[in-house]
Amino acid sequence: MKFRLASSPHQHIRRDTGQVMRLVILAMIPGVLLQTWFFGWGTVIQIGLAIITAVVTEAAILELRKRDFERALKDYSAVLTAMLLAVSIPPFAPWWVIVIGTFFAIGIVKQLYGGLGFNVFNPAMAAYVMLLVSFPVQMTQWIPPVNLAQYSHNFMDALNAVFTGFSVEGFSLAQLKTGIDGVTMATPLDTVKTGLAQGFTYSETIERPIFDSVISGLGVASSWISLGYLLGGLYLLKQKVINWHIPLSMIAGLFICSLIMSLVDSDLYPSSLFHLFNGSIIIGAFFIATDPVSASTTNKGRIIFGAAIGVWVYLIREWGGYPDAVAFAVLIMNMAVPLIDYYTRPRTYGHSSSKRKSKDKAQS
Amino acid sequence: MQNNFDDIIDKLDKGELWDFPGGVFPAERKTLSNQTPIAKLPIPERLYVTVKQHIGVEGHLIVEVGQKVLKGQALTKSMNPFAVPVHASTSGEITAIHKHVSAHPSGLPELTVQITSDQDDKWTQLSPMVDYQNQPKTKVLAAICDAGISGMGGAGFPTHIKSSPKKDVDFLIINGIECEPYITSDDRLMREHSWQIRQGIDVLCHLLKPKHVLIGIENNKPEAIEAMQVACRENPNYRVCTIPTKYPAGGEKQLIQVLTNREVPAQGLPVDVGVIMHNVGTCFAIADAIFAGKPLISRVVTVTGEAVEKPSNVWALIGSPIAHLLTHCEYKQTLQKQSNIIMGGPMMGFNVSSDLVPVVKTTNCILAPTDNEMASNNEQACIRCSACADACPASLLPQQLFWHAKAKELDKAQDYNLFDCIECGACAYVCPSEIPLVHYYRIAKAEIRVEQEDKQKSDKARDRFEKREARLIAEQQARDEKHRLAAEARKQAMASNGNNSKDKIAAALARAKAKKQALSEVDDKAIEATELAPANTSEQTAKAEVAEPATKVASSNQRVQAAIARAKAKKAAAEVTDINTELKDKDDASNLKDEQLKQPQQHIDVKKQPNKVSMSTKTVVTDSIPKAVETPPTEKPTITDSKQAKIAAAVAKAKAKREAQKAANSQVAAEPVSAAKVDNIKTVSADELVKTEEQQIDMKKRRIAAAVAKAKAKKAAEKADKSS
Amino acid sequence: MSLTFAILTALLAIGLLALIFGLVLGFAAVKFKVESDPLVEQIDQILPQTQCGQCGYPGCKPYAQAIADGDEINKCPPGGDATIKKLADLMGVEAKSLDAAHGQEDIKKVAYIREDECIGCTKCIQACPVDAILGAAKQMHTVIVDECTGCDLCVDPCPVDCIDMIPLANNASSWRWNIDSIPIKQIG
Amino acid sequence: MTKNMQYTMTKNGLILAVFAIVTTGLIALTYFGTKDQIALQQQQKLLSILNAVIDKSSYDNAIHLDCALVTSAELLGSDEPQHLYRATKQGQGVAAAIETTAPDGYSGQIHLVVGITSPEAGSAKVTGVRVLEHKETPGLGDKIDLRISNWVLGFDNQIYTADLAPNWAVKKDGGQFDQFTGATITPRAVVNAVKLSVEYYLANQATIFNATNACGEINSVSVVAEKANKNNE
Amino acid sequence: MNEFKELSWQGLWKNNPALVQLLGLCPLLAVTATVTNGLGLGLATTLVLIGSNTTVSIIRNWVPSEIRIPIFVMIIAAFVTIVQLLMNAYIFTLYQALGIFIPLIVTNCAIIGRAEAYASKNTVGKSAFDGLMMGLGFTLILVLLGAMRELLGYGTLFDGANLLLGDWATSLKITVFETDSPFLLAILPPGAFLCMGLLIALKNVLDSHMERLFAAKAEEKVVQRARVTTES
Repeated sequence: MKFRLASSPHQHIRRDTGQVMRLVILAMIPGVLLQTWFFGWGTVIQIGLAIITAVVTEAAILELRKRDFERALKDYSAVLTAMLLAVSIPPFAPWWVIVIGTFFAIGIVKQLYGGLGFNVFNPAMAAYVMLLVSFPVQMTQWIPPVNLAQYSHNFMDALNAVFTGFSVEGFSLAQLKTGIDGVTMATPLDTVKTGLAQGFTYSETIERPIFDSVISGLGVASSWISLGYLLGGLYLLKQKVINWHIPLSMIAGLFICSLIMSLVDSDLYPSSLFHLFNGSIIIGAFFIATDPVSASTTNKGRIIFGAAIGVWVYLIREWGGYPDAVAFAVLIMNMAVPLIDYYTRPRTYGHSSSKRKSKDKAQS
Repeated sequence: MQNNFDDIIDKLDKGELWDFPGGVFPAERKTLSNQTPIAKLPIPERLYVTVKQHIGVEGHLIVEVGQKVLKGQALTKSMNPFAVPVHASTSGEITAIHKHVSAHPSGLPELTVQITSDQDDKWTQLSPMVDYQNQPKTKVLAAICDAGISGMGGAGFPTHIKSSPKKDVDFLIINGIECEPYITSDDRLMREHSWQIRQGIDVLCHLLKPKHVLIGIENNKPEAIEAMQVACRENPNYRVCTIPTKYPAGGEKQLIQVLTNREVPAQGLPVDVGVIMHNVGTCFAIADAIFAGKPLISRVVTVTGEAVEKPSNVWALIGSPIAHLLTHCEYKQTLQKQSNIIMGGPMMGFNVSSDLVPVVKTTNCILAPTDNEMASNNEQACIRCSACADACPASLLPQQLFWHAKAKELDKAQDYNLFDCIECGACAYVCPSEIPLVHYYRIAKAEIRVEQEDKQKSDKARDRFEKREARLIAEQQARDEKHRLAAEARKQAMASNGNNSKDKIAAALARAKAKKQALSEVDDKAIEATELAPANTSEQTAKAEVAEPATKVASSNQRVQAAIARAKAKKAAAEVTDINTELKDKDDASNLKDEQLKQPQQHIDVKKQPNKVSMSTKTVVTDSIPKAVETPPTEKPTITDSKQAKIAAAVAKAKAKREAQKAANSQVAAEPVSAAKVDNIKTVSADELVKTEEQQIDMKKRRIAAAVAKAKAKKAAEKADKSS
Repeated sequence: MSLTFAILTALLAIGLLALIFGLVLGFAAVKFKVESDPLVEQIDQILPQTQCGQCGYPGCKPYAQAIADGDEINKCPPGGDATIKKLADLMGVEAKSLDAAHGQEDIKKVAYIREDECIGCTKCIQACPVDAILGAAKQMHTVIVDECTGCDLCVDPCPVDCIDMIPLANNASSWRWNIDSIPIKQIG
Repeated sequence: MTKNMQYTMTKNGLILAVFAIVTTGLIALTYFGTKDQIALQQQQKLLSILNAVIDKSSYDNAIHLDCALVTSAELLGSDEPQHLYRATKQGQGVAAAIETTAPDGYSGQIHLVVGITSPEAGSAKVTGVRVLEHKETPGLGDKIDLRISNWVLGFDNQIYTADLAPNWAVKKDGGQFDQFTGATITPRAVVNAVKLSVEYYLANQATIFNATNACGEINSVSVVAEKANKNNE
Repeated sequence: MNEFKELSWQGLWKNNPALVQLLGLCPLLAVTATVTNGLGLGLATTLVLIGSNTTVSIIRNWVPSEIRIPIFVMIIAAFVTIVQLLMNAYIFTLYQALGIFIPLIVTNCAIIGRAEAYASKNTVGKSAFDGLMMGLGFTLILVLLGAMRELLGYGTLFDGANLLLGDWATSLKITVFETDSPFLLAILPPGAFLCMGLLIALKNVLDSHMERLFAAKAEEKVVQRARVTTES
């Protein structure tokens, strides 16, 4: 009789990587639905394109690396990356934008570093930054919310627009991007930044005609979508898929920075709430910064990691070249993770912390 | 850092406890087995008592095969303080003492006493110690030790050592946590035998004099808590603490942290923070040993899992094969795809490789799960989720440890405190990628230990090598010095050639000396130049050594004859060598003057004497012995006459064997014919040589022939190897 | 004219600076001279000290010296890959696989003398680099297992082939947790 | 201090000094050999830029050797003196190439040179604009660079008068100049800077041509060339 | 002659300063947005390398080891300055194209690296040849990198070659594809890092392929085991 041999523990909690990823995907659904509601079918099309590209890329590269791709695909990590990237880019961005971006995310940022678990950078954000840097025009053109658009569009229009640049009726992308008052879209963050650059104060900017109903409408949409993601994020917290450390510290970091600055000069610096509910702060805090692979792994480290992202977001938004900054902030802090992890090692049971330091010194 | 005793008591009075970091909540499954009382089992037909069942040193056996033993009779004994004896668990006959599969994860066979039961179960003479309070501590400790008690919670540390600490003890903690899922042996024991456990605690208190006794029980065992509370009611110093259920609260360090918030320093012991911890089972065994005089020969074992029909707790004799227990509880192998039996709990237990594995003193559970009860092994890539770090009770970073262990960066793994891992398995339990983290740590730990051993060994080897080198150099220098002095003496002698008063002995000595020097100088050349030379050389040096063992055999005629023969041979050899080396000084040297004798060179004397002895064979051999002893024993090999034939045979046999092997090899090779042919011829010639008579010259020839044969065979074999 | 002057000033200034720095460097070179090279010692610490000579050098120390002088690091079969890796770390070079010309990495062995066949020739005693063989002429020899490095240098000299290299026994305390049924998969 | 140390120090010091002097000397020699040629090259470079913004046939002086240093934080965007090259025909000032700075580019300052002529009082004509240096976002704002896009040629021959002033803005702000897709700030900044420099020219036309020549020395003109060099990268 | 062959192999492939030694990354990554820039800087670097290697080799016996580094640096700096001045004077267009990167050559570790590792130990001829080969190897990678980035970024090749080679070279420009939205990542410094990484990966792949090809041919060597002790 042959006996089975295995190493302890023999029991296992019944939650594997695939399940974790599926939970995250599930939690994204409210946000995605709201985004579709506000911006039309473009979002869904982008997500579909991204998932297909991600799966194909992952399978192909794993095949090249002679790894078992069927099993790797079952962990849903590629799908999650694809979704995160797809919801970050403008809904009517041409199809090749998302394809290039997803390929970059999976092929270069993830697989070239060794696949799941080995990537230093958050794949979705690295790809987003790559796209933003490479194709600034396509990446900064948001369409107006559906109810405020000059031309309404349905699923076929969206599909056509993504692939050909024209809707079924032949409206060009530029036309689709125009609001009812004929102004081409820019996000509120963008507009405020532009206004400030022109020498207007913050309050003047949002009262200027240029900050019209469409842009504030976009702001409203952005806030609603943020709330959707917040809901998903809270669900993830409840399910213990993510810890509270990163989202809370990131939001707190941004909140405190913006609060201090707006107290110093409310003319030049937008309020904390404006910062929190515009752009991708909420999805960034709950879905992107919490990506376990590229985030810090100690609890103390997570707080530092999150708070630093918040501060970076603020710094880049206020003084940087790009209006939104979550992606850059996350990438910057991804680089700092090994350092953070090293210096935030928890005190091991039975060790005094000072001892470890002296040991480190002795070794160096 | 260390919490004050009074503060701890204050907090405990308020009903508050501390917590330890991490921890997991696996499904408990305890109701499977804790519903029925502990069952008595029939006596198994055969018992396998492993000699070493604890941490420390095993005793030496004091029984032999065939001996009848009585129940409770000691099988081993040792004076070593870290040894505890094992006992016969029932009466019967020792049918074997052999290596038997052990209750160890490796399943490697260990020395085991096999007892065939006579089913009488007859006790040996027992000596209870009811008035232990009036006995000296050492006597009580000795009784505990003699009863073979070692920790029954898991590690199996000898109890008598743990019970005689050198430091003051604040708390005696009795561990009744039993945090592993499935296991209920301590639970049932506490429910049914709380009074006896308390008696054991009393004994421990007598030995340890703790300020306070804490009995920790998890809150999922209300009956046990109640039973222990009732048993301990009389003594206000005994406190039953209800601990929240969390794995691994029963770990020694974790329980100390929960109850006292003290941390055992790394590489330290609980007593360093004033705590001693014993398992409830150990307390029970102590009470048995002191009040009944019974040694530790049985224990409660939980037999559980969905693959057994009647999961329950049983009293198992130490040494019972687990098959016996499983049969009793109706284990259904068909419920498992592959036999899967775990000794211990699902978190820290190990798979056994045979159902003949015996129950040992630390066995608390036999778990036979169905396939879907336990985890499948489906390792995926780590996603750095750090769920493991959140679960780790020792606040380690399991993930970093895993990277370093996997990459074999053992230094870094140690830097991340690998050795503080208690292998509780919480990290691997929560890992979503199902990485067998603990397994990696165990391998890394084993590798580090091996590396440390290797390091020690290599340091020792280096030391020995260097010392040897130094010694060889010193010897070489001494030899050179000797030669130099001899040469000087010779020169002196030549200078004073005019003196014609002669001494034959002196002349002979001088000649011998000169010849020897010449020999060693031209040694290598001579070997190559003539085939006779090596034989001569070895004969020459042999003589010096023969003198040493000669004391014992001096009376033997054969010896003397051998010496004569050798002396002759040597003379002949010397002449040959002299010619070969063209040592013209020889004749001059033989004319050495008296002055030379006056040279008080001790080393010359030493060398002279053996020469004298062997040359003048009739002289008293014994005289020379004390000095001859000083000649270095490790010189060239020697062959004594009496053994010559035998040795020659052995040599030839060995060569023949070697050649036969090579021949066999070469037949597989590409050129089998030629190689084999050469080998065969050589083998035959070697065999023939064995048969030739035992004369010196033949000996020489034989050895040369053997050497030639060896060389040729080697060459042939190499050729064969290459061609293959 | 002023340009020429400027250039002369520049030349002078640079020359002076160089002179000063040269003086400082000369001072430092003499003052902070490192006396010996501890590298050989460090390498020697890593080598397994079997003194087997398979590397082509008579002993571990000479090989350590040779590595310090630029020899390959993959010539030590008893040390195997672990030693090569450590040497690579120390020397700051890439780890290579063991040079097969020097032999294969093998399990640990010790020499064992079949004592009834031993003729007491002491040849093995002389061959042993660590004096791990005990015995005298015409007396039976035996190997001190704890001291034996497993170099097998004693095997060849034996005229009666009574020395075997036997693997070290595996028992529970030296067991290294190699449960075969849990293969460690290569992921990522 | 040992003798050995003294020896080593002296030796090292002297060798190092010799090498320093020799290498510096070589550089000096090369410098002497090339400085005139280099100055010539730079003048030609400057001239070519100036000729790009002012028609070569419209003047007859050595324009690159005739400049004034002007400062106007308000109109020329910088506190530093900037060069203003004067084109004269038969002694009469006909046009000027003004170095100016747009301080409000998307990523900082944009340095320009603007060629302006004033055919009649109160009105000015831009004869050409070139961007000397900028840090605008590649792919977006960098279309102001002639090598990327010929947007900047849109200024050629544009007439400015006080009446036409509102037209001097990007289309989004109701003016006549195109903005680029996705970027409004950069063209807005450039248009504004050009407009202000024209205003400066109109306001100071009289004084400019009477100011003393600040570019007598060859070396002082290299500023524009240097900037242009940098921008070429 | 064989030695020169070996030097060429080392410089161009096996020990390529850019791909293997990863020296001179600063100019390497900064200027390679187009083939032209890469070629120009590569040639300038080669020129300096040959000069510095030759000079260092000439003076190698007179320089005490303690001050050799400052002296090498001075020599290299002098060479670069001279090259810069000469370019500025006589090939002004190229100088314009390479601009501030010429002084950067001073900081190119490849140059001081070769001076230290090779030229200070070998004869003049060999050192000069080593400089040439190392320089060419460096140039090769600069051009390759430039080509990758230019192709990805602008869809062209040899754009602006006239700056370097004169007006005839305008016709060298190849437009592979036209694009409205250039792939800016390739043109920006991060793209240089990415492309560089890919080039290194490519080299490693080729190397391992070659190793496999030549592995069979490698003759088996027999090593004599040394006896630690004297066998008697």
